[in-house]
Amino acid sequence: MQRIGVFVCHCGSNIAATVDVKKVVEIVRNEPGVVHAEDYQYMCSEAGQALIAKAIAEKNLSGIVVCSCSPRMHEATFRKAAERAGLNPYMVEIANIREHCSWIHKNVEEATEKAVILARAAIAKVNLNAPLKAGESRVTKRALVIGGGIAGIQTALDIADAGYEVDIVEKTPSIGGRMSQLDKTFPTLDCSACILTPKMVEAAAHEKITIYTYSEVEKVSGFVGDFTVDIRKKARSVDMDKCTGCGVCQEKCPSKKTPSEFNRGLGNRSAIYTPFAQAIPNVPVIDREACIKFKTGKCGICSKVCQAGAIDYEQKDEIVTEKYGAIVVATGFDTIKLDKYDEYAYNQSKDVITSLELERVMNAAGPTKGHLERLSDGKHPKNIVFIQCVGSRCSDDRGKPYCSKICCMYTAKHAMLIRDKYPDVNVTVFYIDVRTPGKNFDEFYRRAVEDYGVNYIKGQVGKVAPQPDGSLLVQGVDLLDNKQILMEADMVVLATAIEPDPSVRKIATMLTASIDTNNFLTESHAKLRPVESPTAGVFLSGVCQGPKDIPETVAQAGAAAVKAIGLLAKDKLLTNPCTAKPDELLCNGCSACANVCPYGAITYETKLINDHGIREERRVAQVNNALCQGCGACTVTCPSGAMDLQGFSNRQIIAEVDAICR
Amino acid sequence: MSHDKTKKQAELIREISGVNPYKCMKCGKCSASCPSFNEMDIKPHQFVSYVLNDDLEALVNSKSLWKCLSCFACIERCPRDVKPGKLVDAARQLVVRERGGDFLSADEIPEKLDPELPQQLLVSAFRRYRR
Amino acid sequence: MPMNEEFKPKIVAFCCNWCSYAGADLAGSSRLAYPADVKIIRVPCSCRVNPMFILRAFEKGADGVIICGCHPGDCHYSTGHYYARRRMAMLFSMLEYIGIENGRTRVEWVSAAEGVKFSTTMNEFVSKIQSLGKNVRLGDIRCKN
Amino acid sequence: MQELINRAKELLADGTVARVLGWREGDMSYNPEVAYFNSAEELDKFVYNGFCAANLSKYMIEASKLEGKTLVFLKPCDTYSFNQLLKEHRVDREKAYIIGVGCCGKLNVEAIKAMGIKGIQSIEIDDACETLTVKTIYGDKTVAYKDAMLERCHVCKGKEHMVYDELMGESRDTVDAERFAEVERIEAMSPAEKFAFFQAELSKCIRCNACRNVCPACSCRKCVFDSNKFDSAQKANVDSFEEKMFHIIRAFHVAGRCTDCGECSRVCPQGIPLHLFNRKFIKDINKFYGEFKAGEDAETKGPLTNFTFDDVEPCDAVERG
Repeated sequence: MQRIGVFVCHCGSNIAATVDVKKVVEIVRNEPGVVHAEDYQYMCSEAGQALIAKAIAEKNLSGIVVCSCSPRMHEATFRKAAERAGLNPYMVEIANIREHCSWIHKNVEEATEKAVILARAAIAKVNLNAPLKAGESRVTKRALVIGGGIAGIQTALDIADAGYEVDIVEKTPSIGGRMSQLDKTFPTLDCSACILTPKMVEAAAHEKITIYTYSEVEKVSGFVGDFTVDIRKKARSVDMDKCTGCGVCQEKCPSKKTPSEFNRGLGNRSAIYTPFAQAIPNVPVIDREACIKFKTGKCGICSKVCQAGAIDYEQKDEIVTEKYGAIVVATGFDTIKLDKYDEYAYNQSKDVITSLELERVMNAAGPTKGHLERLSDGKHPKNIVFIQCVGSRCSDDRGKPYCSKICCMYTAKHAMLIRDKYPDVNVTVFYIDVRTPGKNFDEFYRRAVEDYGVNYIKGQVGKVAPQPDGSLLVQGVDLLDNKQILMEADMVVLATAIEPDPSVRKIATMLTASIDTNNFLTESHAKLRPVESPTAGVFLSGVCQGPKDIPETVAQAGAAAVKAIGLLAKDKLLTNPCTAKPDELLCNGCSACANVCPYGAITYETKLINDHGIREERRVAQVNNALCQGCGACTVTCPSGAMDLQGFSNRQIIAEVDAICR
Repeated sequence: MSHDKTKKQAELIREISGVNPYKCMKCGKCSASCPSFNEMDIKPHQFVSYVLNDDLEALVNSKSLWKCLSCFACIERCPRDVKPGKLVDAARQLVVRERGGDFLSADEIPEKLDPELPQQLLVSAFRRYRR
Repeated sequence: MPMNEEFKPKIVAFCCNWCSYAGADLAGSSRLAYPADVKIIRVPCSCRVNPMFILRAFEKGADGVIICGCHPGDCHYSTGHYYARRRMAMLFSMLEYIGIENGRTRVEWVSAAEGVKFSTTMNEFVSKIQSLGKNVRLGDIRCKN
Repeated sequence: MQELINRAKELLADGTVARVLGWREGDMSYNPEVAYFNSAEELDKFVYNGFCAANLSKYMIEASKLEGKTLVFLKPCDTYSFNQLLKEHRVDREKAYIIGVGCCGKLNVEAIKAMGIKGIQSIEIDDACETLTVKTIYGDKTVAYKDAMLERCHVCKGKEHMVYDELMGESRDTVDAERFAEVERIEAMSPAEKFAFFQAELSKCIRCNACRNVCPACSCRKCVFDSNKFDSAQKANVDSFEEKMFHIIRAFHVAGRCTDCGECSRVCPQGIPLHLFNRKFIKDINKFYGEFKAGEDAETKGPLTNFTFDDVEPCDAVERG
């Protein structure tokens, strides 16, 4: 039998106003195992903790129950206090008589009665507690960054600069991400490539950074500090070591009809290609779906023209297995599909484009060499209509319920750039609200209106109708004038909602990182832990966590890096001792527990068991305490009750049930 | 109209239409889509505020109620599931219900027919308001 | 039980540590009242709730048992609540099958941010149990003379 | 039957197997018992007939620990149990030589007694398995084979063996009832009627543990009701948790693993239709998580160690169930 001390906190008047604290003390004093009971104003204060220490020493207590606020608040405080006084910290249980009692009940008699019952349950539990010791696990001093856009690059650079090895895994043939597709960036209008390329080069040249492009994360196992990751390096068909990046193969490749992903399908690329001129690495890949050699077996021109002999048609996918202490997800975004928005005629007219497509049109390296022209006939447009919130802020099933956050600013940027370069073009923007919180953001938008004469209309567009002459008839509304507007346009640009890159779902599952209904990764705490995933050791960088512009992405990338560095800087991690523990004598070896374990913490071993004199070889479950997170799924699936959870054992919970139902 | 009555009417409209007017974010997509916009005194995007402000009398008496073609463009395109077209529909039903048994008889219809009225609408109207 | 004495049901609520227990804490700090009949037992995850615990509670005189966990997809342990969902679906269906009044058991997904939902759920559940009255059946399942 | 004996002798003789697991004549002709045969001589006592209902798969748990292979005779439905045990690593496939035997449906002497036939001395089965001749102290009676079959054979899972090394003998279609009809009948009752039904049935239980001991899914080395892990072992207390919840918990423990072999109901001395618990779970599993036959193979994940993202919510399961 334990020697239990019960400490009832007044929490000023928070508890004492509704719970008769003295009465609770008097009643629980008579519970089995209780040898000491007292109350105090603030148990969590220095003085309160000293009371606990004193009682432990004087009464030789083996277990503690603190009746106070939520264990989520001060369980750690009281455990530490007990530990300082020489008691195992896991011999402390909390009865939550504040959040679950005094704060929600008004009647003193009722609340006191409930407080007594909650205390009894905690006493019954602590009677069955056993000392537990936190284990230790090692930290692999290497980080993995999934995604090679600006978020991933920045995170990798920051971690590498702190002196740790970093690997970047990027699924496309080059790092750079969405930012490399942009022409100019708000609110300063510098050229995107001019500020991004140096970072890409720096990452590639950094001695601590390894970049896996055209690669994907295939499998993740392990846990914080000790992840094991399989990376699939897809067959590039080009030898990275031999290729000099001369580009002759791309020039000579006869298959040139594949829509360029980098140009959002607005132009074509060859079957052997680098996505863009500044690609890193500057080594092309062969798109085997498009390559004539792969399709028909005949061709092989690239191989013939390659002076370096780098073309390798036989190359196979390669799996690299690496260990990491921390993983940063930076998988970024894509624009949503517009199939459900017939009214904008996106699929009917080439002159209705998304904003990201406009970036390519405006870019000197884009399909029109940077000239603003209609994609249908190459003519210079006179009237351009921008439509905001296409698919954003929609609570229907067509779009996304959130604000994509970047559209107001880039639309102002586009409008401004067009008016600046082509003063003859009329630019109209239909908006619901213009949202420009951010340093120099509203000023930027106002400049578009005041200095560049962009016509902002509060209202939406109902329909874009392509006319027989190739023009577009735009029907919208001006809500401030309360008038319906019919205007002709040569081009319509849709500020299309963004969504997390579809690859994130699979990655989230592999990492057991939770994801919200919009496929954004969930942060551990919306305010206080915004770059940490609830899964320990996994951090979030960039738009995978929520819509962000470049400055915010870079800031968050740095924050994620700091969190990863903070982890990598440790040599050992303490593990949660409340892990599953099998009773080998009861174990049937049936594997049910291993089937439900989300961490792969359960393995089976055949070993000699001495079961009350019967010695035989048995297949029994073994739990890896470093992997087990203590969810308890295995304990319930085990038919014989061989698997139990330390700290939340079957007998402990049943004792609580019994105490409550007494 | 007494205050209580309008309140009740507003509630009734919400109930019949199943529309939660609080969801409206005043984007104007409905008015931008409406083919009868210019014929209407109260514009589609304004319907919601009339319901929200319990100002049913104006809505019930507005021309808009009978100018709506029930083309459902606003219902289809409303990003917030507010669907002003449903409010119009509900307001019409309210009017019809209040008239009690005062329905048109079949003989009266030919003289009231507007030759511009689409055939389909007529049929659907019969189907809808017969009871 | 005399007619004039109000029926005070015994209700056990199993709450997962990460979402629902925190949701109950939030209900507390937001002062969202629910009857004192509800007593909460903290478990790491809804998947830790063994059907044995529920049957035990009923056998020991509980009138209702409710299990609260993270919303599907939000489990701290990623999959725990999915197993709990299947187990509880099976158990509840069985209890209904043997004639235990439907409504004495409930599963509700309550996030850490849903203090209001926690409180309304508990209020609903208690009034449901009150309408069902004292649980006698399960205790008497093998007591026919 | 003789072919089975001959084949068993061959396999013993050539050393393929070290022993044979089968059925032996019992004290009554309708009561054969499970037995090991270690020699050709012992095999002369071997029987296989309509009363050999016992499912031998569970015996293979212990047989798997013995030296050498054991020849075991499994009826089609028994092979499901064997597969399930294989999936749970309780039996060793390498230690078993399985002869899948044909089955014409198995008989239930209780069904014969229920026809009012008393003073049974012996029962003879005709070769075609069409009629039974019941010799009683009051004279001979004839009974149609079908009318004397076990409940489980009326809802037979099928003639196919799920796992075997060789097959011997023919099986017969015996299905003439809806498998879930009884469950549905109970589901349609009012809560009070349901409770009355189960209270009446479960009150008969004498806790002899026969159901648990015969059940191939109840193969735990130590049952939770015999261990102190749940504070559930309270044999002395008649009013205890264990006493009241035994059958519900047992059914839950085997849910998703039960092959519906029907042994529990067959062996219950009190005639409690225990299969009604298991079959309810099977029905629910099929309905909510897709058709699942435990023991159809030895690999598929069981329904309760599996999930989909949009499984039915427990409260909806009850309303729809």
